[in-house]
Amino acid sequence: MSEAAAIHAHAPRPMEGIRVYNVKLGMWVFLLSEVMFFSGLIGAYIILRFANPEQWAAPGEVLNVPLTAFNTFMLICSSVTMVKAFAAIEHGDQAGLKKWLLATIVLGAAFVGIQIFEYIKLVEHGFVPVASQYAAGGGPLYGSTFYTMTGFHGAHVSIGVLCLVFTLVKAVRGHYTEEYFSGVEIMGLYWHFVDLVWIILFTIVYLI
Amino acid sequence: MSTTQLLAPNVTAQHWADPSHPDDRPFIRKYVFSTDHKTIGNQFMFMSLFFLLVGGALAMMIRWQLGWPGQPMPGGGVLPETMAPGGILLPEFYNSLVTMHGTFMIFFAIMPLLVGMFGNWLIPLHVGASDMAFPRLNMMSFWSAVPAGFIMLASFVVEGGAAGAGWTAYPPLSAVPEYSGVSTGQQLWCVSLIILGFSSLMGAVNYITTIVNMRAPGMTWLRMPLPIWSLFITAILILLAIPILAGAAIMLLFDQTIGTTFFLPEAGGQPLLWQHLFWYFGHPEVYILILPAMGIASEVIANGSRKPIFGYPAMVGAIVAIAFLGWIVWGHHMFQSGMNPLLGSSFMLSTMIIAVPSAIKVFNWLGTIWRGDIHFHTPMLNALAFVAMFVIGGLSGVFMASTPVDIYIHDTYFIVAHIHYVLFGGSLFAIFAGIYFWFPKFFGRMLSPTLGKIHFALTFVFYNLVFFPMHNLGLGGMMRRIYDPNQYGFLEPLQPMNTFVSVFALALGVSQLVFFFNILWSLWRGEKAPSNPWRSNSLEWGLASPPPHGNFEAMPAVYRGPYEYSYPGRGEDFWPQDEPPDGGAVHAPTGGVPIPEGVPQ
Amino acid sequence: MPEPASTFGAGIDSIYYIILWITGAIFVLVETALIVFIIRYRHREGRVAAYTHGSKKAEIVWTVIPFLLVLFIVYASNDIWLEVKRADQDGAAPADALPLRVVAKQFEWNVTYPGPDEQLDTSDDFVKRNQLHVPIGRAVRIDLESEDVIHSFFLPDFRVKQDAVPGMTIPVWFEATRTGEFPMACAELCGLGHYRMRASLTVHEPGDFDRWQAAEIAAGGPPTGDSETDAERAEESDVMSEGEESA
Amino acid sequence: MAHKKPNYYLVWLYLLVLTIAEVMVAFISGLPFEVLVFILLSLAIWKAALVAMYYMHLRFEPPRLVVLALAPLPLAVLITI
Ligand code: HEA
Ligand code: HEA
Ligand code: CUA
Ligand SMILES: [Cu+2]
Repeated sequence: MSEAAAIHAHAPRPMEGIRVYNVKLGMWVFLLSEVMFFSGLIGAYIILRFANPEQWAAPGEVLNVPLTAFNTFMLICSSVTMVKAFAAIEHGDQAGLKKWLLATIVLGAAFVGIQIFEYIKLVEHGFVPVASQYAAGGGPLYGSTFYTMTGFHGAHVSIGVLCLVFTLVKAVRGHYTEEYFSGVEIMGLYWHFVDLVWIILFTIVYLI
Repeated sequence: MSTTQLLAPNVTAQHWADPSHPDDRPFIRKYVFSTDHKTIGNQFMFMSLFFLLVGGALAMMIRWQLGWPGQPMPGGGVLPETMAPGGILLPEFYNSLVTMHGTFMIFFAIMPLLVGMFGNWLIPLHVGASDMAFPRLNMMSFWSAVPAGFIMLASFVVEGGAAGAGWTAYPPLSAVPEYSGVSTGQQLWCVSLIILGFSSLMGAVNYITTIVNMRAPGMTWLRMPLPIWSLFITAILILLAIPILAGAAIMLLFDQTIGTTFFLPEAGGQPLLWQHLFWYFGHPEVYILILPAMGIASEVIANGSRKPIFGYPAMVGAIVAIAFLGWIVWGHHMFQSGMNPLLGSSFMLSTMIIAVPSAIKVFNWLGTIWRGDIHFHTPMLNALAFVAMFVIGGLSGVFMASTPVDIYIHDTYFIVAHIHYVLFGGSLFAIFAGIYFWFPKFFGRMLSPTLGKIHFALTFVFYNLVFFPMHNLGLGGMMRRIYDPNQYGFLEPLQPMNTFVSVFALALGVSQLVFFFNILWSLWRGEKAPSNPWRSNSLEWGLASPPPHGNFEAMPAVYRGPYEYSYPGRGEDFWPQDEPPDGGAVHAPTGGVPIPEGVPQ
Repeated sequence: MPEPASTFGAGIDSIYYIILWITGAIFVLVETALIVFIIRYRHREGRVAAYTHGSKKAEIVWTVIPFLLVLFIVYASNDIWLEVKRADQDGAAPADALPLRVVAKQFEWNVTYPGPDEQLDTSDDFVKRNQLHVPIGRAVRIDLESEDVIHSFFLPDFRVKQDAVPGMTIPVWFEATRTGEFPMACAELCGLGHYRMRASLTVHEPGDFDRWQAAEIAAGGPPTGDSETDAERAEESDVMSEGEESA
Repeated sequence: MAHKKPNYYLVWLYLLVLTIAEVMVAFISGLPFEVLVFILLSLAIWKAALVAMYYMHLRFEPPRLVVLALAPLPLAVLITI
C-alpha cells in the first residue's frame, strides 16, 4: 500500500484497533447479541418455572435424558472436529481441513436428526407446546419453554450445518490457505458458541 | 496467525477513492443495491422521513378525534367503513392509530434516522475509513428495514386492522384477538419488529467493528467526534437490547399463533413477564433514541459557537454512564404494574441517578456556548432548541421517576408530554439540526437557509403550544390512549384545552411541509455546496461534497481533536483534524493515548 | 390536580410540589442561562470565542449538586411511597380496614361488598357493577383482580392508581377524607371500550353507608348496575356497537 | 499463531467427564434440590468456560477482546434473575 507507506513517513503509525481482524471481531460482536438472545429465553424460563414449579415434571420423567446425553456427546465431539479443522488449515493441511470439516458436518447433522426424532417421540406422548393439547406430565409451560429453547438452539445448529457445507465447498475449491483462513476461524467461533449454548441448555432444561 | 490478517485489513487494505478513473458502477449498484455507506445513509434518510410523515399523519388523526370528538374528520370519508364510517373515527381504529403512531415514530422514523442515517453518513467519514467494515452487510441492513416497514404499514389493510394494543403491546390484550378485536395486525406487528431487529443488529455489528478497528492513524479514542462516541455506545445498546425484544416478540407471536401461554394467565403464564422483557429492552431503547441526538447536538453547538466542546472527557463519560445506568432502570415503567413496591424504590433510585450524567451534558453544552462567538445558522438554531427542550423533557421525567408522584401521573397525558419533549423536542430537533448540517455534504447542495429558519420558527412555537399543555391535561387526570375524554365528567372541562392543542397540532403538522418542500426543492435547485460550508473540523469536510466512492484518496492522518475552534494565534477560527501542524511538529499519538487537543506542549 | 380526598393524597401532592420547586428552579436557571448566553455571545464583528477545554472545578460542582438534589428527592419520595403501598407489611391494609373485592373486566368494574359481617366470601356478600361505595374516615382494603386483560384502577381524587393484572390479586387501600361522589376510571389501555370503562365512587358518612348497605341487601337480587349509567350506555353505544361484536 | 496449541483432545475428555458427572449427580445422588441446582450450574458454567477458553481461543486473544466478550455477561445474569 503505497499511500499507507507515505503516511507512515510523516505521520503516526496506523491504529491497530484491538489487533483482531474485522470479520473475527464482527463475529464476536454478533455472538454477544446471541448471548443476550438466549439469556432472554432462559430468563423467561426461570421466571415462569419459579412461578409454577408444579408444571415441571421430575428430570427424565418426560424427557429422554439418555438420548439427549448422547446427543450432547456428539455436539461436544463436533467441537473437537471443528477445532481440528481449524488447526489443520493453520498449517495449510488441506486434506485435514476437508476431513475434519466433513466430520463436523456429519456430527452436526446427526444432532439435528436425533433432535427431530426426539421431538416426534415427545409429541406422540402428548408433550406439546400448545397449552390446550398438552397431555404429558407437568404442565403446558414445561412444553412451551422446552420447545422454544431447544427449538431455537436446533435452528442455530441447522444454520451452522448449512454454513459448514458452504465452508467445505470453499475448502474443496482450495479457497483457504495457511495465510487466509478467516472463513474457517469464524465458522469455528459460531459452531463452538452453539455448542456452548447447548451445554447450558442441556443442564437447565433436561437435568434440573 | 499471519500478520496480514492481524493489522492490514483494518486500516491499510481499504479501497480508497481513486480520482484517476471515474466511478463506473452500474446504476443499480450505485443507487439501489449500493454498498456505499453514503448512499445507504441517504436511503435511510428517505425511508425514515417517509415513515415520519406517516407517523405525523396518524398523529393528525389522533388530534382530530381528541380536539373534536365524534365530529366527522375532513377528508375522513375516504377511509373505509372499518376505520371511519362517514369520517367519524371508530374507537378500535383510534387504538390502532395510537399504536401505529408510536410504533412508526419510534422504530421506523427516529431510530433509523439517528442510527441508520447518521450512523452510515458519519461513522466511516469521521473515523477516516473508506467505508464500513462490512459493506454488504450494511446494504442488507437497509434492505431488511424496508420490508419491515411496509409489513407494518400493510397491517392497516388486513382483516381486523392494525395492531391496537399500544406500542408497548401489553398482553393479554395484545395476545388474544377476542380481547382486542385485532388478530392479523397484532401478529404482523411482531413479525415486522423481529425483521427490523435483524436490520438493527446488522447495523450495530458493522458500526462497532468499524469504530473499533478502522480508525485512521492518529484517530485515538479521545479524538473521536462526539457523534461517533454516541453512535458507538448506541450500537452497543442495540446489540444487547434488541435480542431481548426479539425473544419477547417471538414468544408473544407464539402465544398469538400456536397457542402457547407465556404471557397468558390461564395456564400459569405471566403478563408481567412481557413487561419486564419489553422494558428491559425498552429503556435502553429510549437512550438509543437520545444518545446519537446528544452527539449531533454537541457537534453542531461546538461548531456554531466556534468554541471547543466544554469538558470533552466528561461528555464521553456521561454518554457511557447514561448508557450503563439505562440498563438498571426499566422498572420505572412498572411502578403501578403490581411489581413488588420495594423493587419500585430501588428503580426510583437508579432512575433518578441518571439525572446526574444528563446534568453534566446539559451544563457542558451551556459551558460550550458561554463566551463563544455564536453563529445562528439553521443547524445551530435547532441544536439550541434541542438543549432547551430536552431539559424540559428530562425534568418531567424526574416527576415520573418519583414513585408516589407517578401513582397519579402514570398513564396520563403527563407521560405523553414527557414522551414528546424528549422524542420530538430532543431527538427530532437534533435530527433536524443534523440534516441541515450534513445534507450539503451528502447531496452537494445547501438546504435553503430561509426556508430552514421559517421551518424552525414555526416548528419551535407550535411544538411548545402543542405539547406543553399536555402536562396540564395529565395533571387534570386525563388518561392516555382514550378515544373520547368527554366520557368522564371530570375531563369535560379539559375539552377546550384539548381543542387548543389539536389546533396547533394541525398547524405543527402543516409547518412540517416547509421542511418537506425544502428538502425536495434543494435536492435539485439548492445552491451548490462548498466542501466545508460550516468551517468545521472533522475529516469529512476536507472532501468534496458529496465525497467520492471510497471517500479519501489515501489514508488520512489525524493530528488533533475535532473541536479545535478559535485556536489562539491561528488566522482561521477552525483547525481541521487532518491538517498537519504548522512547523511540521508531529504529535505522534501512541496507541490509544490521547494528546491534549492540538496544544503543542 | 383535583383536591385530594384521601389520607395520603396530601402527602403525595407535597412531594409533587417539592419536585416542582426543584425542577422549576433548575428549569429557570438553565433556560435563562441559555438565553442570556445566546444574546450576550451572539456573533459580532471581531468577536473571538474564548479558547478553553472546560473546567474540572465547574464540572464537579454541577455533578455533585444534582446528585445531592436527586438523592433528596428519592429520600423524600420513598417514605410516602412505602406508606401508600405499605410494602413493609406486604401491602396489608390497616387492621380495621373494610375488605372489598374489585374485579375488572372489559369494560366494567364489579365490586363485591362483604355485607354486615365484613367478611368476603360469605353468604351476605353482594356485588354492584360500576359503583364503589365506602364510608368516610375508615380505611378500605381492596383486593384487585382482573378477568381478562390488564386494566388500571384509577381514583384521581384519591391519588390511587393500580393496574389490575389477570392472574394476580393486588391489594390496594385508601381512607377517604371527604364525602361525595367521585370519578373512577380505567387508566390502562384494555381494548376498544377502554375510554368508557368508568365507574363512580361514593363516600358516605358512616351511618349513611350502613343504611345504603342495608337497602342494597334488602333490594337483593342479582348484581345490578345503577340505572343511570345503563341509560347512558344504551344511548352512547351506537358508535361502538358493531365494534363490540367484533371484540 | 503466536501461542502453542492446547491439547484439544484433552479438553474434549474433560468436557466428556464433566457431562457424565452432571448426569450422575442429577440422577444418582439424592441431594436436596438447591444443592443439586448449584452443583449442576457450576459444572455447566465450567464446561462453557472450557469451550470458550480453548476451542474459541479466548485464552489466547488480546485482553481487549476478552473484556469485550465478557462485557454482556452481567446483563445476561441480570435478565435471567
Ligand atoms: C428519548 C427518549 C427518552 C428519554 C431520553 C427519557 C429520559 C428519561 N425518562 Fe422517559 N420515557 C420515554 C422516553 C424517554 N425518556 C418514553 C417514550 C416513555 C413512555 C413509554 C410508554 O409509552 O409508556 C417514557 C416514560 C418514562 C417513565 C414511565 C412513566 C410512566 O409510565 O408512569 C419514567 C419514570 O420514571 C421516565 C423517566 C425518565 C427519566 C428520569 C429520564 C432521564 O434520562 C432524564 C434525565 C434528564 C434530566 C433530568 C434533565 C437535564 C438535567 C439537569 C438540567 C440537571 C438537574 C436536574 C435535576 C437535579 C433533577 N420516562
Ligand atoms: C419520535 C416520536 C414521536 C413524534 C415525533 C410524535 C409526534 C406527535 N405526536 Fe406522538 N407519540 C409518540 C411518539 C411521537 N409522537 C409515542 C411513542 C406515543 C405513545 C404511543 C402509545 O401510547 O402507544 C405517542 C402518543 C401520542 C399521543 C397520545 C395518544 C393517546 O395516548 O391517546 C398524541 C396525542 O396527542 C400524540 C400526538 C403527536 C403529535 C400531534 C405529534 C406531532 O409532532 C406530529 C407532527 C408531524 C410530524 C412530526 C411529521 C412531519 C414529517 C416530516 C418532518 C417529514 C418530512 C418528510 C419528508 C422530507 C420526506 N402522540
Ligand atoms: Cu379497562 Cu382500560
Ligand atoms: Cu424508561
